[in-house]
Amino acid sequence: MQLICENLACVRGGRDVFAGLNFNLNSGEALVVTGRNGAGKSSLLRMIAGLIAMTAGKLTLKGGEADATPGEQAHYLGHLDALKPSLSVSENLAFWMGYFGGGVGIEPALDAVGLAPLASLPAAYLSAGQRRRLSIARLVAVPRPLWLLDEPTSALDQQSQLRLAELMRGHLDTGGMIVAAAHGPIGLDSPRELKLGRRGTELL
Amino acid sequence: MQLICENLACVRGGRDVFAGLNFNLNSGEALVVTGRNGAGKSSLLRMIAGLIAMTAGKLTLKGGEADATPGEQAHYLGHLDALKPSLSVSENLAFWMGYFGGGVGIEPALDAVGLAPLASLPAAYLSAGQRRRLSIARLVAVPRPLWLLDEPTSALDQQSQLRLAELMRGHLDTGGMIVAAAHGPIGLDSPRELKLGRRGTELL
Amino acid sequence: MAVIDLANPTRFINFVNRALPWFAAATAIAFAFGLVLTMNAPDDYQQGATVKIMYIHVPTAWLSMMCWGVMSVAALGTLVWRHPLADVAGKAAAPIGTAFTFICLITGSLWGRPTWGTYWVWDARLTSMLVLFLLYLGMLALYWTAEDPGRGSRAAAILALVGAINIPIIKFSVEYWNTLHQPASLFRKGGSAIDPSILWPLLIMALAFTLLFFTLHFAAMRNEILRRRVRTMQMMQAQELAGAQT
Amino acid sequence: MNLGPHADFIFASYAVTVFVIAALVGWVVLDYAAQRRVLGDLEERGVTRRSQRKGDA
Amino acid sequence: MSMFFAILVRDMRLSVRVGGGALMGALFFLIVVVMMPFAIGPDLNLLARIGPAILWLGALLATLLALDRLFATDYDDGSLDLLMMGRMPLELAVAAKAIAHWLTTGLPLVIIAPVLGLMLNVEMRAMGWVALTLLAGTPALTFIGLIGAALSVTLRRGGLLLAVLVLPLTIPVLIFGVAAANAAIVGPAPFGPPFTILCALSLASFVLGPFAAAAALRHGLE
Amino acid sequence: MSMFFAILVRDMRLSVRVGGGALMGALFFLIVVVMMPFAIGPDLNLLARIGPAILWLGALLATLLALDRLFATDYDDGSLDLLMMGRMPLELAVAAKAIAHWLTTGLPLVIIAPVLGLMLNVEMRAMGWVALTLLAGTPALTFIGLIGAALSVTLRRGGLLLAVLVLPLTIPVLIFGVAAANAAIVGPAPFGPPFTILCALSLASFVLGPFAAAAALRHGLE
Ligand code: HEM
Ligand SMILES: Nc1ncnc2c1ncn2[C@@H]1O[C@H](COP(=O)(O)OP(=O)(O)OP(=O)(O)O)[C@@H](O)[C@H]1O
Ligand SMILES: Nc1ncnc2c1ncn2[C@@H]1O[C@H](COP(=O)(O)OP(=O)(O)OP(=O)(O)O)[C@@H](O)[C@H]1O
Ligand SMILES: [Mg+2]
Ligand SMILES: [Mg+2]
Repeated sequence: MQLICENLACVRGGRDVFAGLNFNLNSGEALVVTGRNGAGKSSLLRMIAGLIAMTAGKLTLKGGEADATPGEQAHYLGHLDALKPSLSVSENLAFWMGYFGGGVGIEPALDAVGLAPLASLPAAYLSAGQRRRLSIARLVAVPRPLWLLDEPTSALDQQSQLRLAELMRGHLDTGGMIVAAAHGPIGLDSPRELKLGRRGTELL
Repeated sequence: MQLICENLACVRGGRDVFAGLNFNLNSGEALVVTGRNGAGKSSLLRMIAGLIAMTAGKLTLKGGEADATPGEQAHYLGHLDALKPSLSVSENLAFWMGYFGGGVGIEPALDAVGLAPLASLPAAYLSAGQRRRLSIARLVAVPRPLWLLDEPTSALDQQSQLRLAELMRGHLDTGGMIVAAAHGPIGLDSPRELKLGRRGTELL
Repeated sequence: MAVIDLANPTRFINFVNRALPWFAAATAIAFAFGLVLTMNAPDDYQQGATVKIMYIHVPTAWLSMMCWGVMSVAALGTLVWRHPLADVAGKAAAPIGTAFTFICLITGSLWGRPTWGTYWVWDARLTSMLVLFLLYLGMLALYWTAEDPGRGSRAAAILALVGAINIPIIKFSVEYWNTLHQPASLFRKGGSAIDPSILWPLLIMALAFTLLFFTLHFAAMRNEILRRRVRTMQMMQAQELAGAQT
Repeated sequence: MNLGPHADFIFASYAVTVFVIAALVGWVVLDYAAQRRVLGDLEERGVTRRSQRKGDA
Repeated sequence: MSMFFAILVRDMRLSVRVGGGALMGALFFLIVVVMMPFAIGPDLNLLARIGPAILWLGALLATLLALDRLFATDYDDGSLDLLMMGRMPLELAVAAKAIAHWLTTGLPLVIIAPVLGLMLNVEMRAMGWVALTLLAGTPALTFIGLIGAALSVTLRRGGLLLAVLVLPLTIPVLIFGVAAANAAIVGPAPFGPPFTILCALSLASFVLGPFAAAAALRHGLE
Repeated sequence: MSMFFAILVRDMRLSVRVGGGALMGALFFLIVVVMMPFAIGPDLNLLARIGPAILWLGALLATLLALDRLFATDYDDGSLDLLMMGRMPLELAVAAKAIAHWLTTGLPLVIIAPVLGLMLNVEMRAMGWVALTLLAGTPALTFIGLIGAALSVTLRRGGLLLAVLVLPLTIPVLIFGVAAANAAIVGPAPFGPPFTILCALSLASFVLGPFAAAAALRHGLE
């Protein structure tokens, strides 16, 4: 499988954010997108997810399902957690599993992020890091080839960061792809890097 | 002037955040509050500002105005900018000057944060850093002895951070006081430090 | 110049700069001509001189409906082709359509008082015009509320199309409603057989109002393009200033 | 011209029409002047649109 | 289909949990209807005469105003982003949300309407018919209001905007709803035709609403 | 005092700028009143009879529903925190916001009411009186609604909650408003007494509203 991004451009609120972006990402590879505040990292991820319109360019997931957009084969982990405070931890996860269609089961997914003991607690009582981990459980629960992670380590404590890195390695090992926006290291050994900048982009 | 904080305690959402906090802060001194996420830094600042109720303890501003609370003699710079997008930069500042009562004038205050050329632009067009600087202009425009700064350097670029440090030094030199919450250095030479420790227990 | 060329905002502005004086002149001439004919038109045998109100009332009624049509076409341009000029055309048309609908309502009421003895009856045609006015006001409210022009235009386009589907339904239902419980028969239509001596002034006035509509619409579109340009440049200014300091 | 007993109503209709149209024309003209003025200010300060930099698109 | 039900069940669950808005619409309906006699005066004949009208107006306002947060909560917490990344067409997801909303907000209105009719001196027998018209008509209100909810979330604005945009579009529903109710109570016009049209309006808006709302969300969100 | 005016001017400015809600209340009022005849039927006599009631109900709903975001916008962008740190008592700041809101939302209702009265077949002369009762009574609605706005911002919930909390409290205003209007139009009861009570209610809520709202804000926010 290969994510191909050709000549992508982004205009938001009337301003050019980036233009002429090209990269390919193969199965088992991770790409870390870096750049200063406002460079367009989050915008790029949202564009791949299909959440904002492409101003120009083309995005294809070669080898993926023919009748689905790249966004429909991707998981998006943004700054917002998409959790409902009045539902319990397992109800929250169960909903997204139902909506995205099947998966490995609630128990193992919660276990993978260390939330199994809290399964029946309403999400309102979770701390920021715990909420984040519940979001990550979604990625584990429903297999989708492409993970789009926006500053995935934020709000996570040390142990959770290690656990996340392990999950990401597992995903890559089974042929998945990761595009992550980050300001620092995210725990992968040698990811490719895409630097968004004022003077255009560099693929490192 | 002296800010005296005796035996302060804070309970939020039913959980103890901190308790038995004591410190004095003299004219011309700065106090940097540090600690991990959720340790209660922001809570402490908001408590001094009078924005959340004190669970226990006492706060006094000795030498300040007798008929005003410490909060009414303080500036609070939080995570939110208190700007109205449809008002221009100078209208926004003018409102807060009118509300807090007089000061040095709009022009010099905007100059101090490098926003003078944008005076007539609606605040909606400002970037995150520019919004933050407009908030800081408020501190300069209306003199108040105590500054409460919650992660003041966030969103500021290098030059603006230097400018802010200079403004803070100026404030201290004229007998002001600063209490700042921060995760890193904020540009002051040798501020006193208050480290909030682990109290709020994680439910695990 | 081909029509397709006009689809570029800059070219469109050049076109408006050149064409607007001619449109304005044609409007003025048509109005002068139409008003002279109006003044000399004979009175209606039943309604007397009040029939002169018709020369404003009917053209503005037609135009207020046409204007929603213009907005619907522009809406397709916005949603299907995402064309910026279509955004601008829709936005510029809304206040003009509102104003024409307003004129139609006011002149109709002023006509109604001498002919029917009241300013307002809940007659089907009047009422559906009133609902059209409300729809226009909703459209204005939507544009007014949207702080980002692009997002506002796309929302307005949806509303314009939904409205276009609904207007016939509303008209039908209002007719049903009114014939169901007709009030004490206040409503009596007069002067239905249109005489050529009335028809000609009416047509000329209709032409004049149509020209007025396009003159205003083009001018308002030009203003809107300029307004967006100003917005872009102000944002660039903020961005550049931020860049200069990093 | 004799407008008969209802001259007031006829006059009022025409007056309202003239008023509303004058308001529309005024809006269009004043708005144009305002946008031109701001645009002039911005250009004077050297702000340009990106299409002007890359050549007119 | 299981995705459709996932949304339906979640939204219904949310609205009956603490903080959910399930009964807010019914409460508003109750209060508005109860306030009418205070405004109009306690003339029982008059109240009986305009009873169906009052019930319909109350139901209309309650439905539309309760729709305010339909998409806004999902937008605020990021759920809307994920809903747009599902395999199911967005139209269906939107329809599922609307149905859940109608079941938790529209249906209670229909159920409490007879009780309120009693207060307005509408006969017991007639109330059955009025409730039937509400049952047939409130889905149309929800599905038309859906469009307004989608438009107002893309503009990030709640409150009265939705009502202002949508109320004029609901006029046909109101007209045929009241006409059918009145036909059932006082005659002489037959109940059938307006009721049939009311059902037709509900069906039509059942199709139009989700399409327009999904288009609004797709074009409006960034 | 200059602080008071700073708030007053800012809030009025905000509500007339793009994105502001100044005329949304008036628009809602217009639409709700225009929709009444669709429900009740175009019977001019009946409409004339309940005209003042319709106008009052419309004004009531428009005022309360427009208050929804009064504190919420200031809460969301952090302005409310700073407003609480001013030298001026919070009561006064809250009152300034309410007055600005009334001037931009309540006053337009009073101004368009006569036009709507025409459509409801209320006589020209009588409309002057109805408008006068609205002028005297809508401040009471705004100031009572203020309490609900403060409560709903501290509960972080918008929409119908405010109306549900506050509508029952506004019943006296509605009763005396309609009574005064009816007295002016049809008699035989004198206009004076209900109108005096209406003014008294406005004055009382003018005092009570800001105190209660300020107390709600002080105790509710964290
Ligand atoms: C507020 C009140 C009124 C409104 C909103 C109104 C609305 C309209 C509309 C929408 C049309 C265009 C219909 C079409 O061409 O399909 C129209 C045409 C016309 N109206 Fe009115 N009207 C009002 C009052 C009156 C009154 C009082 C009279 C005279 C007694 C009148 C006489 C006519 C005539 C003669 C036409 C043109 C004939 C036709 O096209 O059928 N209207 N009016
Ligand atoms: N919703 C929006 N509407 C309009 N413009 C936006 C929107 N969100 C972001 N922008 C603009 O788009 C640009 C890129 O923003 P983006 O969030 O992609 O940056 P980023 O690289 O993720 O920054 P950060 O490091 O702060 O996360 C910025 O200039 C920002 O002002
Ligand atoms: N509005 C609130 N209601 C209830 N509890 C809160 C609220 N805000 C914060 N808390 C809780 O209070 C505690 C202290 O939070 P606070 O924001 O003061 O931490 P902080 O030291 O500023 O953290 P950070 O480094 O993330 O800014 C946390 O446990 C948090 O969960
Ligand atoms: Mg980002
Ligand atoms: Mg903090």
